Amino acid sequence: MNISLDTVIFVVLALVIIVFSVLTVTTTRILRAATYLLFVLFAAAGIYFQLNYSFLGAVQLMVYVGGIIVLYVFSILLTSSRNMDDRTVKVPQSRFWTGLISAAVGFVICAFLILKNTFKEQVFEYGEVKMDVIGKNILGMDKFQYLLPFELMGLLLLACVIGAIVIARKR
Amino acid sequence: MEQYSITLLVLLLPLAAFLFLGLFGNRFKPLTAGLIATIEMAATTVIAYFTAFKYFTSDRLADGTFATCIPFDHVWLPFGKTLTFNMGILLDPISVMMLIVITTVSLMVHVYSLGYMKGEKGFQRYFAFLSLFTMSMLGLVVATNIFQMYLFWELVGVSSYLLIGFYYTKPSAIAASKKAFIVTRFADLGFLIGILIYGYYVGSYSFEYSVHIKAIAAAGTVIPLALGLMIIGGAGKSAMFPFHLWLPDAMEGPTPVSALIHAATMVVAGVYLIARLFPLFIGYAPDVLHIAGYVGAFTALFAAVIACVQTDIKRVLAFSTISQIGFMIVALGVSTSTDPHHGGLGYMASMFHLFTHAMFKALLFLGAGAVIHAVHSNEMKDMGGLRKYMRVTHFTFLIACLAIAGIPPFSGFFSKDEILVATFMFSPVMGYLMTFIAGLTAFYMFRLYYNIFWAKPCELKAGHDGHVHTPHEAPAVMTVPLVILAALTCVVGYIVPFGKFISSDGSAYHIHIDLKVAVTSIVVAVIGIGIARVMYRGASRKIADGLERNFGLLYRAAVKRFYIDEIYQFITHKIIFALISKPVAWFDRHVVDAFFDGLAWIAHVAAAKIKGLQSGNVQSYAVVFLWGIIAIMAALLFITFGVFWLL
Amino acid sequence: MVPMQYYLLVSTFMMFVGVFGFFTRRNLLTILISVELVLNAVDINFAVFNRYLYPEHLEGMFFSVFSIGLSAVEAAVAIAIIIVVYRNLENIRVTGLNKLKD
Amino acid sequence: MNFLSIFVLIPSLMLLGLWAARNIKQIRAVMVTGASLLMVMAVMLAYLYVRARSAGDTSQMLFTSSMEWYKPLNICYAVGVDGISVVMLLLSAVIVFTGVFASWKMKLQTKEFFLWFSLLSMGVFGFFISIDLFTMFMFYEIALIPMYLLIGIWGTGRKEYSAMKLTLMLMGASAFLLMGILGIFFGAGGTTMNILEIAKLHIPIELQRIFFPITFLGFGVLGALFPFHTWSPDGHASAPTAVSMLHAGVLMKLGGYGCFRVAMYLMPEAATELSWIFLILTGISVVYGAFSACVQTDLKYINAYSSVSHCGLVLFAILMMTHTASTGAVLQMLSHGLITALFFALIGMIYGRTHTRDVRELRGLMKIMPFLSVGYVIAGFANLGLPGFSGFIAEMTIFVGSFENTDTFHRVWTIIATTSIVITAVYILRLVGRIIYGEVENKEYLSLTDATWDERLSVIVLVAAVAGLGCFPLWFSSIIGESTLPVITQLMSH
Repeated sequence: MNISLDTVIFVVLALVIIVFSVLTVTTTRILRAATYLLFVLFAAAGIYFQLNYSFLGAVQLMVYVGGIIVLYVFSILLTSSRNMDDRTVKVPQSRFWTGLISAAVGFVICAFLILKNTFKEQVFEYGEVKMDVIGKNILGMDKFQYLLPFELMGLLLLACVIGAIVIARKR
Repeated sequence: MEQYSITLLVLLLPLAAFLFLGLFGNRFKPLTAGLIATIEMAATTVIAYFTAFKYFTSDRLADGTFATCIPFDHVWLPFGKTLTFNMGILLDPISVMMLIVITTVSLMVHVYSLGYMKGEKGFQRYFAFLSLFTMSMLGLVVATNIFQMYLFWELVGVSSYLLIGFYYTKPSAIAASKKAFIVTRFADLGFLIGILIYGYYVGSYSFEYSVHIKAIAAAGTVIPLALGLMIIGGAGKSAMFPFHLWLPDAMEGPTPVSALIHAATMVVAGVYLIARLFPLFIGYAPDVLHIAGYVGAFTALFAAVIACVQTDIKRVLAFSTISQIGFMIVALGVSTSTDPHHGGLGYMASMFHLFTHAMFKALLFLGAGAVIHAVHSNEMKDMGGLRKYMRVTHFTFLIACLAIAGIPPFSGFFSKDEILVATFMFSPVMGYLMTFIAGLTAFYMFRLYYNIFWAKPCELKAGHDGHVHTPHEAPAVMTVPLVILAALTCVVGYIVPFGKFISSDGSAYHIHIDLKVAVTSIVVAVIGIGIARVMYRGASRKIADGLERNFGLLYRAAVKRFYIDEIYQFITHKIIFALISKPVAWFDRHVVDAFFDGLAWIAHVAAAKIKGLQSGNVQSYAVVFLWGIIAIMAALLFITFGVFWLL
Repeated sequence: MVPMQYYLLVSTFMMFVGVFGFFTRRNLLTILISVELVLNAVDINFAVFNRYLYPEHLEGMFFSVFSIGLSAVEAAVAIAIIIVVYRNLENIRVTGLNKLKD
Repeated sequence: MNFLSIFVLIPSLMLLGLWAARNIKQIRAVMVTGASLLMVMAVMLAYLYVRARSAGDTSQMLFTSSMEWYKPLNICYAVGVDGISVVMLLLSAVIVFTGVFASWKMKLQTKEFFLWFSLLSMGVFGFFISIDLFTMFMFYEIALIPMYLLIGIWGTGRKEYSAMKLTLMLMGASAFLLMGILGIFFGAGGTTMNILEIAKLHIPIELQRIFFPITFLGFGVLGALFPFHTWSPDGHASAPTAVSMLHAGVLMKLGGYGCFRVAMYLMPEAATELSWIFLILTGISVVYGAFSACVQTDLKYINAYSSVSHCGLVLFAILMMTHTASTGAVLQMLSHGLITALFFALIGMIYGRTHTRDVRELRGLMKIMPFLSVGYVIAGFANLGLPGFSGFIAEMTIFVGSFENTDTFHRVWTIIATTSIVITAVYILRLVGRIIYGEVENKEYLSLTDATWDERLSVIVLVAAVAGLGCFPLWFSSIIGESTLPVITQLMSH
């Protein structure tokens, strides 16, 4: 078994994802949780890059890392007060175990399915997706082209921005 | 028939008086109310005598009997198509005789009560109830059918209840009235079932048997059953063993009431019932009749024994009444045919005794009432030597005692003699037994007489006003009825043609005295009187006390009335209340009800649990959601890979 | 080439960690963070399937792009709500938020 | 507009009037006017009915009319009366009338109380005039629901519990009833809900076997059928006076009426086949209620158990399936309705003065409140079946009718049922002896007053009705008798 660079990068990314996602949900401080999430998101972006979806990776970095996490951090800072951390409230044992067992069982079943299932033949073509292809696909109206969702997305974002302002504005 | 239309007034007048006094009685002065009732009663009596006169002077039918007249008979309540509950008036020799008895005694009691009840609270109410009773009793005797009889039977029961409980603040009176009603009602249950059986199989309740002779014959074996059950009702009302226990307690009522209801009229309703059904008994159920006779004989003996040791004068009289009714029942019970010359004599004797007994027993009670009125006590120990103070009462009481003891020429002798003759005809053993009881009767009556009027002079007690007052004779309004009744007691025995009017087959029967029987009974009676005189006339009670000591057990048992009351108490309180009602009530609350409460509780708890699921907590929902998915996936896996997919 | 299943396992793990976080956390913000984990895991799956199984198309990638956009929208609105809640109730713990229920 | 609809119209107008009423005087005026009008109308209906009958109208129901109001299920507002309904309407009118006077002094939220009371009356009247299964059911529900509020708000003691229990049990029963009604409707082909028309059709015996018990049970619960009677003691004990009167007096009769008119009439074969089961249950009711009454200590409980016993007798008589017995059953409904209303009215009045219903505490009432006491004694006598009062004629008719069944089973149960008259005497006399007679023990009671005019009026009307029915039963018996005949014919023909 030869260890290629791909494999090494994947292992690193996978470890980052696994470790930091666990830390994200177990840490008792919200700000730290947000920070760990940031690492997970970075790793996810890394995976996209590894899969040669640079555009997707870029979007991930811009929107998630650049936008959403900043939003989180702000809101955490805005709402934080002394008793806001989960440190003050212990998670009840029963709830902890319920969550753990549920998640574990779910994971086991899904992992089993993944490993057991025989997928279609896997191919891996190296090479980036060309930007003009992406652009044409987003703005085209043929089969496998996504103008309508794109427009909808835009509308949704607008609605969301207005909504967020309306909701959050001072009365 | 129209000539008897006026007889309807016999019922309507007392009813009107009852309603009038019951509704508006309190608007009148007590005496006015009493007078209204008494005048009404006098009118009723006149009408009853008029009816009787007319009836007995009417022409006899070809076979020598009086025609049975039914001036009224209307459907009151239809049961289905053919069976009807009629209300009407039936006149035949015995009902006409009963009319006379009831109205006479009732009138006497009304008059007497004007004096006796003077100053009592509820005077108006008392007279209203008396009217109600009179109406019911008259309705009972003139009933055209067994169901009408039952209806009035219940009504006399309730008026008896009301009158026994007249002093409604006295616990013993309340208890006695309750007991009287419940015991008789229990017996009436038998009566009712008997009626139901009879009515179903015969298809009619009417007393006109000849009309339904075919149906009766067809009914066959159920007739004895029906009649037997009816006799139970009769036994209840007539205080036959084992239903006798209400009667002594019923003495809690005012004394005139005891005289009217519990001596002369209501208690003989059972005898009257048997007499009414006599043709049926003879024709279809002679055995039942004989059994009734044996029960009557036993009761007569039993009651006579108890009467010998009671100390409450009214109770002595009550047991004496029971014993005398036993005589009447025996007389009916020993009848073997409807022919008065061969075995049917008892019927006539019984009716005759009923007639005479009503007079002298009412007299005894009214006399006792006068005594009680004077000494304010029922107990013999508070009496004695009263003959000096109360001459009229003493004299009339003596007459009554002689009559009941069966000493000629007083009325009791004649009727009792007929009974004894009838009994001897049936069986000598029974005859001697009854003669012995007659002797006992003489003994206890004269024990009573001597204790009241002779013996030691009574201690004079201080009245409530503080000064000692001597017993004094009752006012005229009370003594007049005594005298009238005493006179009647003397003469009614000489209605020798009694048999002419009333006999088992309706034809005239000439009463004659059987010398052998008569002499025996007189001798026995005189012996009884003699013993009583020796034992109780003097101031000392040496012999009596000695006997009490020597026969301690028997004496105590007799004083306690052979513990029948205790058994009754035991049955009602221990069995009905403690063993049936309480567990039933408990069962109802703790089993049946608890079951439904339990259902509600289950629903409630289940609802609370389900409500808990709907907590509004998104995280909990998510857990359930996840498990749902897991379950679906597991199921799909199971379907795809089978049980061993894990391997 | 790393086999596809490894990516899938990692994303599945990430998703169930997110689920676990969703179940157990008490703070609205941390719950939201857990949801982000779940969403990201899904995004990765889309991209992986697209790349390995249907390289000739771009549905998976576009779906991920839209999904990221949706996450942004969701996060913005949710945070707006959270801030309002905080402003009104001084509390953003789920156990304390039952005013609507009562 | 049919003449009968006036019985629904008047309570509706009363509702409107009450809604508009501004003070207690106006409320009372509305109630008295309405109740009197109902009584007048009921009497007039009886008169018209008898006139039509004597004019030779032999159709089973008179004054019928039908108005469709829901086509897909053929539901009609169909009305019509026979002798049974006429006497039941009379009974209801009398009890509503006396109930109004019995609650004359109602203080708490008078307007609302009478609003619900009128609604309840509307349900009752509507039930007795309808001959359409669904309309009947609807009115039944209308009568049921106000009960909950009337007991829950205006009651005494454990009122919430009792109200809940009563309503839940009766609603449970009406669920059965709905099942039964739908069963009958579809069993008869799904073409009509009209009782008279269904009677002409034939429901398959297999369906009858299923739906007869269901329907009978549905109505039987309201008729206090053992072991579904337990709502009765608690409910009656907690209910305010007028509601107890109306409930025990009329509403419980809906059960017997429905059993007879719907369950037995429409499913005669199953009735003949399965009556023995219910006969046992009702026989138990009769004796069991009487025994239970013997040891109760609350006046209303005694009366409630007594009602269980007497209403048991109604169902018992119906199940005997003879003409006489069913006539007796209707008479008993009438009689028990009046007597028990009288009882509850008196108990309410006594309670209003002494503030206790415990027989161990009451004593010597005759001295303090003679009018009420005499009324109580009369009610007691009527209850134990004394001749001259309605109880006697009803019980006698039932027993005579029951005896027409010759087999041992029926005979035995008849005799068992007859024993109840003795037990009734036991508990009534015990009660009368304890609370009415005797010396006054509680000195505070000495200052209590006797009945006021409104109370006297309601007692007198009821006593007069009880005694009137008891003394002159012929008219009632015959108009009931001719109306029970079709049902019995239906039962016998199978």
